[in-house]
Amino acid sequence: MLSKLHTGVFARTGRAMLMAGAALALTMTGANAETLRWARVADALTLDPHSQNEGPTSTLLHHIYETLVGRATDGTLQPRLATEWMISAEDPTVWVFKLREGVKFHDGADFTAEDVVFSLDRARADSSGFKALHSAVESVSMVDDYTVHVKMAGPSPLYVQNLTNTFIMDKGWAEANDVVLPQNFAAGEENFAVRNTNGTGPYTLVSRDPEVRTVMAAFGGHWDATPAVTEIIYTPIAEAATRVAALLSGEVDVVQDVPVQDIARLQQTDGIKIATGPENRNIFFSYDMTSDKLISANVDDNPFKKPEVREALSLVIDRDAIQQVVMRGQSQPSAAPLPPFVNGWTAEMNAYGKPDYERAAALVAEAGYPDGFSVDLHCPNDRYLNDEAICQAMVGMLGRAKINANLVSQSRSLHFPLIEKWETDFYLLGWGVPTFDSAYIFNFLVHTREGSFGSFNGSRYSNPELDAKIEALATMTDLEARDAMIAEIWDKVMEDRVFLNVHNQMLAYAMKDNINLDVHPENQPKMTTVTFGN
Amino acid sequence: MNRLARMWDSDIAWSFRHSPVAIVATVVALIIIMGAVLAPWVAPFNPFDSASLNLMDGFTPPGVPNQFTGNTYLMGTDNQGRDIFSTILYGARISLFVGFAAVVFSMVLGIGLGLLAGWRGGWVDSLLMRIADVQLSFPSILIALLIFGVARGFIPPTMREEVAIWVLIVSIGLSDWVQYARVVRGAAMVEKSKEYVQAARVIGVHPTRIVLRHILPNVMGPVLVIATIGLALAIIAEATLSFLGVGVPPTQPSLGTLIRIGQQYLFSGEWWIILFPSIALLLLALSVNLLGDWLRDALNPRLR
Amino acid sequence: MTDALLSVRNLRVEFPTRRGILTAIDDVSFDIMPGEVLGVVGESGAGKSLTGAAIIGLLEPPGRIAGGEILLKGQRIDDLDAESMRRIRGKRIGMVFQDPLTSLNPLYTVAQQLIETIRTHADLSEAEARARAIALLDRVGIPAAARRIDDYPHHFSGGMRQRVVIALALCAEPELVIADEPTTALDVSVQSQIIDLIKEICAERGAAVMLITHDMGVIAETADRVAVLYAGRLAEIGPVREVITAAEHPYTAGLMGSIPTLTQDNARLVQIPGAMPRLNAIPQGCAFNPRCERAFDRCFRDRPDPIDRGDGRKVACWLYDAAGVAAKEKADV
Amino acid sequence: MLAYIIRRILQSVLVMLVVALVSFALFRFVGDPINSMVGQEATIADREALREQLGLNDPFLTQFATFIGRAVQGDFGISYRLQQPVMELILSRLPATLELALVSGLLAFVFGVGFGVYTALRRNGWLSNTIMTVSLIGVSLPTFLIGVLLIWVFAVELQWLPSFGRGDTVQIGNWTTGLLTPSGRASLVLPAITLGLYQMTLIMRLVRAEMLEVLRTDYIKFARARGLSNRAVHFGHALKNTMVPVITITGLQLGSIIAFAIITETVFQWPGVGALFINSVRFVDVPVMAAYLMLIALVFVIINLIVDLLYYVVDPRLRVDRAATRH
Repeated sequence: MLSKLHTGVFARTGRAMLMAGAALALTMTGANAETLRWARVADALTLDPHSQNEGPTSTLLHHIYETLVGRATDGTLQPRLATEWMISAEDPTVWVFKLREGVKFHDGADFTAEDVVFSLDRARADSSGFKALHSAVESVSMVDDYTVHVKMAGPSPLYVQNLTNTFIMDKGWAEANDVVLPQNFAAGEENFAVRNTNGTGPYTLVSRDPEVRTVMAAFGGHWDATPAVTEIIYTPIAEAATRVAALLSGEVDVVQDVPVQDIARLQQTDGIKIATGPENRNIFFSYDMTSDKLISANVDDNPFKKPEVREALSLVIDRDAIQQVVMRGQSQPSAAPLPPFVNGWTAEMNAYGKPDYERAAALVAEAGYPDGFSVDLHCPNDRYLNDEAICQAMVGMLGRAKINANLVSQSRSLHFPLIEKWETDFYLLGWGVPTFDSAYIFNFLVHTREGSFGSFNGSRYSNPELDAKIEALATMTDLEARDAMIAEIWDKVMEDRVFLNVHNQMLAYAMKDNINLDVHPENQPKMTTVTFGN
Repeated sequence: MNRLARMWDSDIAWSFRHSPVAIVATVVALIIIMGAVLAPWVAPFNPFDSASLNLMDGFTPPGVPNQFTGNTYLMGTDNQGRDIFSTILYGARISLFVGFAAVVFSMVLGIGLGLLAGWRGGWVDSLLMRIADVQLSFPSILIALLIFGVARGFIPPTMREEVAIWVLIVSIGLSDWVQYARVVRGAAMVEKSKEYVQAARVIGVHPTRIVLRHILPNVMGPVLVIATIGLALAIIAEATLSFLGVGVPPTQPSLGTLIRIGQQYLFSGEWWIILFPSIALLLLALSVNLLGDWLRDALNPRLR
Repeated sequence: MTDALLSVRNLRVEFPTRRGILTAIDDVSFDIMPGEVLGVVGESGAGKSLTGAAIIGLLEPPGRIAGGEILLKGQRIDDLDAESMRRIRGKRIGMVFQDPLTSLNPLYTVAQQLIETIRTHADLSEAEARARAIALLDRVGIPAAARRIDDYPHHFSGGMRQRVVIALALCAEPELVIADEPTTALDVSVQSQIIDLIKEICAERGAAVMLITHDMGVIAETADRVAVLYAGRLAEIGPVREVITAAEHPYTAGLMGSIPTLTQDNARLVQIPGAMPRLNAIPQGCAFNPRCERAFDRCFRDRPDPIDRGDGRKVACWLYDAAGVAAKEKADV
Repeated sequence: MLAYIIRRILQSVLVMLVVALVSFALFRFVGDPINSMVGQEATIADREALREQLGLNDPFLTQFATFIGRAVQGDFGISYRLQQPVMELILSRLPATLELALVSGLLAFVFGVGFGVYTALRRNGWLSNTIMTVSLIGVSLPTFLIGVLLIWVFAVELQWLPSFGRGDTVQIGNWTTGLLTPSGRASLVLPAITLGLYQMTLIMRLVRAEMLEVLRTDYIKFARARGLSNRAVHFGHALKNTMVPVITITGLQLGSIIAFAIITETVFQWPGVGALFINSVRFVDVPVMAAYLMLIALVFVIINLIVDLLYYVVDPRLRVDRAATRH
């Protein structure tokens, strides 16, 4: 199709030529080795690097823009535009970044510290989707062309973990095109950066038709080795069945969001293979354990306030059955309300027992509900893997302990506001942890709702003692003491049963069997890592 | 001749006896309807009782023992371990209820407004027919989506699930009243100008009585035809809305919801989850449609 | 009778229904001579229109010709294939229907309908056909024909439309025109004009007319001969003057009695008691026997065949069977 | 005639306003856009600020007035989701939907009329009965299922046709068309069948019923009595008269084709306004939803007007009636 263009691109480096050639030889029947047709459920919402902190958007932008530090498939940090980072020896509130030299933007401009200062400031702007990740930053300053200092409000030992999706733009380009700030909706004007890019990333944007097709070609001037994939055609396909059909019919090469039920069948299909791996996201139920009365219950008090009922809930959930049937084996059942990637996770927290319905029913009766009680269970139906089916299964299990749950499953746009506005008694939520640290969970889910804390704390849980500890975590520089405090907090949270965890999500990518691509824990696969051959 | 014999001898009955298609369609429709109505007694399980389900029974192929529990199901089970056969019966119950109720709703509304327009004439007629025009050309599924949206806003969250099915009925029914109104309006206008009606009006017979005695019986034929086809359409519309995420809760699936769920397993090898409900829906809608076709021809004396 | 234009021989038309076969026309025979006007009368349902439809080959299914034959100039036309029959329709037998309001296609101009028909039957160019159409419209009495030819049917009044229909029926110069109640749907004021027009224009072209009507007055004024149908059977046929002045069949006599004439008291209409039997309940013997004041035992037993009464008259009534009359007279004594 | 058109246009404007008001009223209940617009780290205060900024806290009528005020200038704002001007977004998606709707409408019309005429003329033939029964399958299964089944058979198993998307497109001015490339045409086949099947069944039944009525009319009998050929009678006289009501219904159906395209576009990942709308509903992208509904209303109004004019062309009787009555 676009072979002329390719020849031009991969002829630039001998290595690409070699790899592409080898791949071609290996895949006589497969796709064009240099072009990768990649499909997933949704498109990037925008190409503006700081407007939306959202999965598909960041995933696509990682191919065009780059961050200071990147996240490898094992969850560790790796150098990208920053080659070194450290807390300043003189001032524990200052982060020092040493930048990569010789990096060029797609338009040929040189990458310097000036661009980093500009980009971090842009990411902190009011209209930025990344503002919250940089809320502890006081100022960003350039020391020399390749050194940047970030001054924090207090010691922030884990700040670097927040940077894995904060992309670096070219200051000159942004100023020339009047995109100094991210999209402002109220202004009613479209930002140039929404559809135009100038990054340092491994691919340049060739064409883009939102929600139809985005074409990217390898950037010849990239500082890293030219990837095996020299052209990417990215197509969102919203319907699960159509997405799988497109792979089966050979119209796409890689499908990122594979429905769990299709994994086993695809594995047995000739010419197709599946890569699976854990995602850095856990799925759990939570409930209003604080109010005196529930909104939807048929009893006058709040059953979830009673430890017996919360214990009963932990006894009815059959995580193994959910894993085997609902998730088709594609999940990691766990009682710990955090994924294993996250600092603070322990094997003990993960452990769970077999369900005991008799004991659960007895506990419910003991709590003062001999006939059980009924309550609405809110569930999204378009957000997590098989979210609605998990809730449905849960309804059945709850029923065995005489808890009559009415399932209300609806679109995410209706579900999440219920949690934000405290209009739900009992709900399903999934939580990804981009910083790979427990503090991120505590801040949003455990801390009392006030200021920037507790926005997703739908349990109304409020423990001033814990709040103080959570706030202290942010500035602790002694990582050992900090880890101990995290463990303390988790002990209390587990004891109070704030969360009823179901499992950690697993990711599955399906691809032609001559393609190798590993699952990325944040579901942000990088096509630079693709290799061809079996 | 007694009543029964007279019915047996009527033209409709004769035409029915001589139409194999109509007979087969009636038998099929009756089997499904009876199965649905009697589901609590006929179905081996109650799939709407979530507490009775064993998740480990999920995805059991038809007639093959489950690998964990060893249970065997005639048509297999779905992703929640529900017996497909029972779920079809219970689901058809929901689908038929929604279908019938939507048809009754639109029929009552349509006949009422049609009579009003035809009888009163003037600006009432113009207004109603203008609304009908707008409604007719505004796509029915959009109307249903919008009504569902409105209802979601007005109804307190805790009651949404209970009223969801009624909202669904109104949504589907509301987009269908125009056809009835048109037919009835036409008939009302024709009858109104006839001498006996004029005479009855002169001697002071109440209009309601005239309408009920003379106009309604005249339009029952075409109304019945529209209602039959409308029933099939309503059942399909319910399924379509379910695909768009609007409809009955998944814990109490209709046939359409069942198909929407089963559709996810088309490529994964669990063909029975979609196949059996689809066949049931196809048979139901097809037989009702065929009956409507036959009825249309049988009631049209000029085509006999 | 070889010089007859149209010969209907023992025509039998049946409708299979779920209650058995209905015989709508039973053993009807008559001839039409070239240029002659034959009136066909009878009550509704007597089979008048069906006879016309059977002749022109447009019986609606499931109706079918079950017996007898129809000859046009000695050639059988009832068993022709569809295409050959189509060539006869319009070309050799024209037809005028009852309701001019519905006989014309509302979506085509008069010109389009005329030209189409003319060109179907004659190898003419569009312009020639148009010229002929205008002449024809002019002839049937449409004022300003050349201008109005491009109007649509709804621009014309009922009477004018029937003139257009006549023009259409005559545009291929048929030898026979079947006019099926051509004035029933019209205002009384234009009825006689239309009848006159049909008569005149057919006479001009030497076309015979089969005038179907239930109006004896029209027959009296227009027809040369008249055929009376009753319950699908021929009751009486003969020259119109004789039949009117001296009806022989009791049914005809009754019909004649029901025309108000100047010689009778206008106020008193003679009604035949009872109604024509339904096709599925025709009595044994003579179909008229339940209503006939003069019926006798044989009328209830045997069906009368038309009896030749001389002067081209025939009557199907046992009263005129020589043996029967004798028997009755004997009984009367 | 002119007065009539002006009157109709005024009525249409009223209809559009009502549609706008109703649809706008509904958006408050679809959900909250804020959650989708900000990352999960955003504080409640941040969310509230954005809500305020977007005017979502304003009284309903204020929001509506602002919306209408901008809409009449062709400004529907910026999509919350894709951050592009809504007008531009919709215009860029419209060709895909219109091509799909027109092709499937055409398919439905051609096959619907063809089968309808055939089944009317051969009323009791076995082929007629087969067509009548089989076509009912088109209205006896939900569209989405038919679409998925077609994908399964023709894309996955046979691999004859593409399963998703629009194939290669060609840009002509502001219009992107898939009709000029082989892959574009191939991509159109399955969605067009899926979308057209239902309409085809409706049109076919309508044509059959109307045709049967027309075939019984006096003017058809009279046409036969004049010796016109079957061809002229069936296809000249009968069909033309049949088409009058068929055109109305088909025209009105075009509106519902565009609406039903929502489902077809979702199943086939067809990049049209229907898929855009559904994605917008999930995201509560109010500006796009409002503009889409206005567009549907506009399309309906235009179609209605065209249908009326077509009527006028086809049926000469109306030319007089319309002029005569007070319209």
